[in-house]
Amino acid sequence: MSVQLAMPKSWRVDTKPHKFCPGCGHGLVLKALGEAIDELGIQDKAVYGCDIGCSLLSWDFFNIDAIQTHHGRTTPVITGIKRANPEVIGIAYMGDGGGYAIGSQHLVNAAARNEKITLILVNNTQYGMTGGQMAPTTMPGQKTETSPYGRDPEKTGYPTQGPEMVAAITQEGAYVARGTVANPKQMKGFIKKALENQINGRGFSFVEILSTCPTNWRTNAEDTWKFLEKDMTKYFKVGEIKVPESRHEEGK
Amino acid sequence: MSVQLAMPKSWRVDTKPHKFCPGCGHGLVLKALGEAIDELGIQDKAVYGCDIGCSLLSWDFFNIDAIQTHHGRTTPVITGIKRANPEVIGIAYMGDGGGYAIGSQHLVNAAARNEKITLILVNNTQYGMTGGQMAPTTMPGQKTETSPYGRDPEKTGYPTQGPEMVAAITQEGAYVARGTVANPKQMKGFIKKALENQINGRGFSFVEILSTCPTNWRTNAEDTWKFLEKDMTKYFKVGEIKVPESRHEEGK
Amino acid sequence: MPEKPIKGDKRYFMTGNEVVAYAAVMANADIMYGYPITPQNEIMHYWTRMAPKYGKEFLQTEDELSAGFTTVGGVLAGRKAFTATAGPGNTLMQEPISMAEAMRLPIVVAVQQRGGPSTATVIYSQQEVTLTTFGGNGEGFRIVYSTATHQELYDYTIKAFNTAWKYRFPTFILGDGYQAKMRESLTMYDPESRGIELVSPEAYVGMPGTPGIDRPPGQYRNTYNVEEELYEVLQQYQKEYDAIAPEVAEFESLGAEDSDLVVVSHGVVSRAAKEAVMELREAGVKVGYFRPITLRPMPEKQLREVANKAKTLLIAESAIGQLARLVKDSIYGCGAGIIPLFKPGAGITAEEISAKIKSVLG
Amino acid sequence: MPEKPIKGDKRYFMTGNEVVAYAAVMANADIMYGYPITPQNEIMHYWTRMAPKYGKEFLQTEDELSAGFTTVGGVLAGRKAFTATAGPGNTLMQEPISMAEAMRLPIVVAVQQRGGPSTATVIYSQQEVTLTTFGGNGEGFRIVYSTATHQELYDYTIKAFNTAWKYRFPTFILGDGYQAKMRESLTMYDPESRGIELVSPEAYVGMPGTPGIDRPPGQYRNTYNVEEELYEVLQQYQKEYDAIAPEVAEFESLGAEDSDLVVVSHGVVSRAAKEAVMELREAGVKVGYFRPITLRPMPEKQLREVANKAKTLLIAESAIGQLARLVKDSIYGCGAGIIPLFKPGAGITAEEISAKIKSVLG
Amino acid sequence: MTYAFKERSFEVEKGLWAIFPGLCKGCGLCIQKCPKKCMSWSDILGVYGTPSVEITDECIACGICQNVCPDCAISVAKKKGEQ
Amino acid sequence: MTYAFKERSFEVEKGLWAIFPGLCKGCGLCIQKCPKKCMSWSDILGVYGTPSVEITDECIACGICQNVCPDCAISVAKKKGEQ
Amino acid sequence: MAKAVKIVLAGEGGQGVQSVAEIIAEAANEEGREALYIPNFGVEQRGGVSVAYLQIGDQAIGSPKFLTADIIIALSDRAVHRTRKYVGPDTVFVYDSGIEGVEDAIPTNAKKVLAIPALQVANEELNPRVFNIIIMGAVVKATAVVSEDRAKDAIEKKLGYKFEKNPKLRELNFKAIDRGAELVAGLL
Amino acid sequence: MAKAVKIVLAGEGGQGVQSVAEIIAEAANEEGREALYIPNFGVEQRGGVSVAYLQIGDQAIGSPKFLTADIIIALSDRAVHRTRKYVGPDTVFVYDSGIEGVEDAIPTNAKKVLAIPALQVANEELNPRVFNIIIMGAVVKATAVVSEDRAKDAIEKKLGYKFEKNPKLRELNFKAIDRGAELVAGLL
Ligand SMILES: Cc1ncc(C[n+]2csc(CCOP(=O)(O)OP(=O)(O)O)c2C)c(N)n1
Ligand SMILES: Cc1ncc(C[n+]2csc(CCOP(=O)(O)OP(=O)(O)O)c2C)c(N)n1
Ligand code: SF4
Ligand code: SF4
Ligand code: SF4
Ligand code: SF4
Ligand code: SF4
Ligand code: SF4
Ligand SMILES: [Mg+2]
Ligand SMILES: [Mg+2]
Repeated sequence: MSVQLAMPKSWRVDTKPHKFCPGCGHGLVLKALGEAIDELGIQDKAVYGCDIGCSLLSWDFFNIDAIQTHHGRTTPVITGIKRANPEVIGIAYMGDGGGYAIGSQHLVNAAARNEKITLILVNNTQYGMTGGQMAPTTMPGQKTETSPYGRDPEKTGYPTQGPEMVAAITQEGAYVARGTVANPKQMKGFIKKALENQINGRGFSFVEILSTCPTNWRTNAEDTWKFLEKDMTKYFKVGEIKVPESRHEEGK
Repeated sequence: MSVQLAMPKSWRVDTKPHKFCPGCGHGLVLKALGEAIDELGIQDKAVYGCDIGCSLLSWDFFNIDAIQTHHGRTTPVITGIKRANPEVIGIAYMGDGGGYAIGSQHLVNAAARNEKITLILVNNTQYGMTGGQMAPTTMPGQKTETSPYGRDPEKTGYPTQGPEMVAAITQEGAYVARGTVANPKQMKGFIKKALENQINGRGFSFVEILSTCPTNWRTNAEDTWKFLEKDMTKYFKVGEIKVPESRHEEGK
Repeated sequence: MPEKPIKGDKRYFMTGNEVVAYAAVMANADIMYGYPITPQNEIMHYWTRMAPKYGKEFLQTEDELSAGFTTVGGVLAGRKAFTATAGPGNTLMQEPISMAEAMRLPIVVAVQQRGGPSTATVIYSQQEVTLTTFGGNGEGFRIVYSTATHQELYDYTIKAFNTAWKYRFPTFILGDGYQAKMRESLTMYDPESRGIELVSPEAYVGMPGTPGIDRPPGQYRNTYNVEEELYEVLQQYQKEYDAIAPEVAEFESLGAEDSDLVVVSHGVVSRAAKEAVMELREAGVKVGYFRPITLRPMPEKQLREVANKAKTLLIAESAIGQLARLVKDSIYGCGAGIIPLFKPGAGITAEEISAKIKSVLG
Repeated sequence: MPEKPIKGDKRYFMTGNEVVAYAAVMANADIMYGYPITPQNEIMHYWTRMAPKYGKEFLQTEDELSAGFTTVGGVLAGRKAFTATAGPGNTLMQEPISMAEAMRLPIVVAVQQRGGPSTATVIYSQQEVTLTTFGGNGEGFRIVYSTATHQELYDYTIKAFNTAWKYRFPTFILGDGYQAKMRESLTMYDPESRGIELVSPEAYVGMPGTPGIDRPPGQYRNTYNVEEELYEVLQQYQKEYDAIAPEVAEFESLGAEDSDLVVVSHGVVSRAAKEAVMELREAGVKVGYFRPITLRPMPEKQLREVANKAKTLLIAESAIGQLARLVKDSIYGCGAGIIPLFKPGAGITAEEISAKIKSVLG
Repeated sequence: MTYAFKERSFEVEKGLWAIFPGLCKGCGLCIQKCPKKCMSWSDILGVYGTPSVEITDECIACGICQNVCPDCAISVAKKKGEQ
Repeated sequence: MTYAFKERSFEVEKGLWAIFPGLCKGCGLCIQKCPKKCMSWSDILGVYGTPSVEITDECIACGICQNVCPDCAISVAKKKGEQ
Repeated sequence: MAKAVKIVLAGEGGQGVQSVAEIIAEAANEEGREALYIPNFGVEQRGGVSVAYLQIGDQAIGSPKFLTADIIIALSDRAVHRTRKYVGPDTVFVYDSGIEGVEDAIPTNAKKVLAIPALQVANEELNPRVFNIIIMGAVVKATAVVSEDRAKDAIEKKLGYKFEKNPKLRELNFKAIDRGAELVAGLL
Repeated sequence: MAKAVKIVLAGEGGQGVQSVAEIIAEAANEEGREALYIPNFGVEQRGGVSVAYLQIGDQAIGSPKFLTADIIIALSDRAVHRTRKYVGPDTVFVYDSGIEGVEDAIPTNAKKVLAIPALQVANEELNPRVFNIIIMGAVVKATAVVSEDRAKDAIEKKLGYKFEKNPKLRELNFKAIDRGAELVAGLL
């Protein structure tokens, strides 16, 4: 009996250790994604796009064709690829800033058009790459570089409910879920379903993942888990929000 | 007994007849808005912003300070004004293209931040100003200049459910409704509530109005009403979707 | 293989936007991504009408950022992808174009210039020259064809796809609202029947085989960690750009060798310039005409020759010196003096150029 | 009235981003709108830290388009509003800036240049010169101060608000990632204690009284129906811009009157140029130094004087000829030859400039 | 003053009805919505040179036409006691 | 090959546990999640020069630490029959 | 080099000046001549004056717009105001005699000013719908850019499918061409 | 014109080179000298080498970065590789003698190459936490850009609040400065 590296087959070993910080949730999300790709056997068909944000650090992460795009623009790049070559499995990977702030027009319109792509959005409640500014997902009272006295919901609102918003504009065929790196197995399940939904040609698939950023949260391991599991879940409900079988109820 | 011009007091008579086409619903929306402003007595405090789109034709429509902005950018301009001078009543007026396509990041983020402004969005199911291209709101099967064989929901999705989306990301304090120029009284009521919500400092207020574009629909009066009242309401449900008293249910 | 709309050579009378749509089909473009803006809309209108018949795809995006980035995606997928825009749309398009510029992606963009700055007019101008040649936070590693006639719109739209895929620089057809909306005659043809070989696109992603097993993965980035890395890449681009520039640069010239005064103009204004110059030459006045067809790269060598012989260059453009800056950059050190005829956002007629020439010549 | 962070003159040692934040507070800026991007982030960080204490407002927007357009809104409301950006953010910012340019709105923008094109590097460059001076679909009716030291970052940030509100052109402080992130000393002061009067802003909308009753409504547009309307407006802008240009233009020069070779550079590169020139002059080599502080408008008259006397201008910049194009545009027809020292996206040291000068002088 | 619009008024049993041809663009939206079907095209041309509208005595001064006119070209005043 | 990571393996009753210090960034996430609290910092340094982790015999080879390691620095193999 | 004939046609939205210009341009093109037709288009055009610029000649046409027209046809009061600026000493300025209140706006620097009763002829003799075809006849006659027969061919090409169903329509349109031509024939 | 002293400090993320550079720069500034300190910063920096560029002189400093340093301190193997390029014939290259496997990377064109056992001294004599203060002492001694006393003042300013609670810490830090200085004193 011997021990092997427990890395997804689709990871590029020669670019590991990866470039994320110690304890960064991006690594966990990409592990789940890698496993999902392995299990679905789509390493040859997948095309991976990463955003600007810490996700850019993953441009050479997988043994998969990949493109590092602009901040917020991974959705249109992957959409463009998928429209031009429907054979590929398009995966757009981004942060909460990229998806809910600068790229939100792409997110909501790709969702409304039911683009047959899979979006994975990492919610770490702030802008990691630029050093920890407020994001649409920042928690009330949370201190960031641009909310140094804590986010005041009176002045800047409550954390964006991304999957709920996406669910409200997608029609049948869409898959929408929120996972967390605290539950790797469930997270992998959601990601896998989101990919399967694309493979089956059903429609837009969106998974938000609650993730960690010890660097900008300035937390040790204990507090990292605590913030993720206790604080974030107060505002962000983990689970499936829309599955392809369900119909779009609102507004019809 | 004599007859007076039945124009809202806040309209600028010297710029009438206005520049909208014969039968254009913009005129009806702006009549309702004018009446609401009159009734609330806020002509001195209102600041009106119009988008690029046919709404731009209203830049000198009212006896109200006004700014004609860029396509999709009326939301941030009015947000900027309101943030800098909270005394004003900021009104952002735009089309479905401006609000749901190119300006959708501003719409959803202003909504999420609960900006204390009032947005009125005219849904005429296409891009009026540029000559009738497909919009996010174009109906399935509807022929436009860029969907010459009819919009195919398989390829480009179903009409965007704007108010439903906005409702999904706003928290308490927001007001969200959908009116129609076919029901001027109700429409005025919605607009008035949306303005009152701002006056009361509650939060983001959003009213979508189903409107007519005989020019690009290429309809006569009869068919104009029919398309508005029969076809559009199949996809767009008229009514109040969120009122300030209600709480945000989803995702909490 | 779906058939093509144009078989033999045939004369047509149509709008410039229609011409661009036909030319794109004939260049074997696969997919157009776009967002409406006047005066380019009809390119999309005609393309969407033709698309099903000729096996083409179309996607209307939510804005020009998306139109540009989906076009980038189309190119990455190995398809001939293009978009069209104007004015404020062109301003926004610079973000995706800067990505294409950084990564040498052969996107093709048709620009129909309108009045600026800001929304200004939907009509006409030549005010998007700086934007199209050097827009974004980069160094303008692009190729820009400024057309003057419908014939050229057709010829250069076809050429643009070849240039883009051959050299892998973003390539532009720079027209304007006049060209977009006016009707005039041109001859359309099947480029292959004229021996014009259409360069085949190649995929950057989604190639056959499993990455890491059958082949290395196709992985691309536009971000560098240290200055030196970027500096090296840009030096390489500059070298390659400079090397192809003489081969890519095009111009039109008329009596410029032997004239004291040469009118320099581009695009639709050059029609007026040509008319004025030809008329005056017929009347025995020695004036010349020079027109860069590529604004990026400029036909530097030829322009310098002209500027070394002529006493005066009269630069006529529907902008405030955007062409003039490119010209001065090219001919710095030459002897010719420069006289401007700048009408930002407004057309220039042969009569005006003629009058200006006469006033200069005294 | 909340108190101010700086009372008398005092020496500080801090980063450039911190300096800009302080200067904006001292210039009586009311509100900052912004979107994070390296290397300008700390301007926002310091501003948000100081804001509650000094009665200032801040809004983090969803992107740079929104940051620019909310800034436009802030100015329309009659507040001193500003934003800061860099790189791809600056590319996006051109859309709102083009609206401000079209409507003469005195927005103030701090740009900390980073490597380009595209995302490139977050570090440093001078590659946003064309973008900042002439970006968008317009004619560059803007004022751009290119700073070289922390002292200047402070002085010109304060000045920018005055210039903007006095002349009503969008005004820029053009720094770079080095200036943003490095620490050096400077003296901060209360501008009013030095007799610098701070121009008061005025509201465009939301003034007292009821429009149509007590006063005409304040109504503004940037769209024109016919070419002639636009042409007229732009001619007027051009006239006004040309008229104020000599008053606004600034430069720094050293031994440029009597030298055969003059180094022309701007921003942080000019520190290296100055060091090199001073050293060589001490060693008896006759070289000069000229530095435009305003890149828009250029100090044309002074630069022409230099270029008429000097044999050679050595243009050094961390970009491929972006400054050089502005220089050639200004001095076309002058006798000086031009030698480039272009390092796109990379720093230039005194040693390099010195070596280049020596190689040119032979 | 460019905004002194000339009115054509009609007195009917229930009230006063007026059209301002200088504002009427001839869209016909009003005609479609009149519950009494008492509106028709007029020989008097509107602002765009298209026919404006007029009414017959059947009008009940309900004001619907006024409400749906996007150009405020119609004014209806109910007689007292008709509310 | 840069990617031949050296392992440190520990055999425990229920299986084999291994750490690859060349991948471990010392974040400590694993330590927090170990249900047996049997993990601790090691003297062997990880890739960033910070301590890597190791275990005691109490480890039950449950694999949780492997699952929560963002860097795939831990591999756990349950012995046969332990599933 | 024979200069192209420069024509400006202007009217209200519904008056069909753009189709007149387009049909003439196409007729000229069919004859192998060079034609360039450009409409005005603008943002606030809804309800604005519609202007067509047309040039026809034997060599490639220069600038799409021009400072001075050879002939201008203005069909409404606003059209008269809008097109005055294209008048030069060689310009023939034609307007509909039914336009009221434009006395002061009629250019005084034109070579010739013609008031033609096209609207009246349309309404009284023919049919309001062929008003623009009468105008077309007048333009064709006044400029000779294409022969009247070619003009009729062009109409046939454009509306043939309608004529087939209703041959009276053909007659009406051709009549309109002829009457339009007559209206100016006497005056030139 | 006396040239500024140019210093490059490089190490791994946690080694504190940026704070060393910043404290020295501030100390020099307090002495009324001109100092310019710029950190490296980059996108892929997470886990990358941290480099500090520091210049101190008596006149305004020129370019923030430079081609050749007067002194380089490299604290890890990657730091040695990263900083080699700043070596010139007048450069003193200092590295920690505990770094393994860099024999081939040590520059051969430097004026002087010094291997100092800073890490060892920290771990064995003092405390691993003052490793960077030892380095600071070495830099101050080797460059004389500020006096050792000023350096101590600067540390006092920065960490005084901690020293008050625990005066032993002050002693430890000052000791580290002295030991750092000693490490190079013998070698220069
Ligand atoms: C147009 C543009 N604006 C701003 C930036 C700067 N920027 C880079 S990453 C980033 C935020 C990233 O945050 P997020 O998307 O949440 O990803 P994370 O790093 O947190 O994973 C920003 C604002 C940019 N690169 N481009
Ligand atoms: C950046 C930019 N892109 C495109 C346009 C062109 N444009 C002007 S209006 C418009 C669409 C307007 O449609 P909508 O917002 O629905 O308003 P409507 O005219 O239908 O009332 C477009 C695409 C523009 N002005 N600016
Ligand atoms: S900054 Fe935060 S999100 Fe980015 S790599 Fe580090 S831990 Fe992860
Ligand atoms: S085009 Fe449509 S929306 Fe625009 S003014 Fe005309 S009718 Fe109204
Ligand atoms: S008032 Fe009522 S009844 Fe009278 S015309 Fe109008 S809609 Fe008809
Ligand atoms: S609705 Fe108004 S504009 Fe339309 S026809 Fe009736 S009166 Fe005229
Ligand atoms: S396998 Fe389970 S018990 Fe063993 S160390 Fe890991 S988490 Fe702890
Ligand atoms: S979770 Fe992984 S990287 Fe973090 S300490 Fe444990 S083994 Fe090391
Ligand atoms: Mg984030
Ligand atoms: Mg619309």
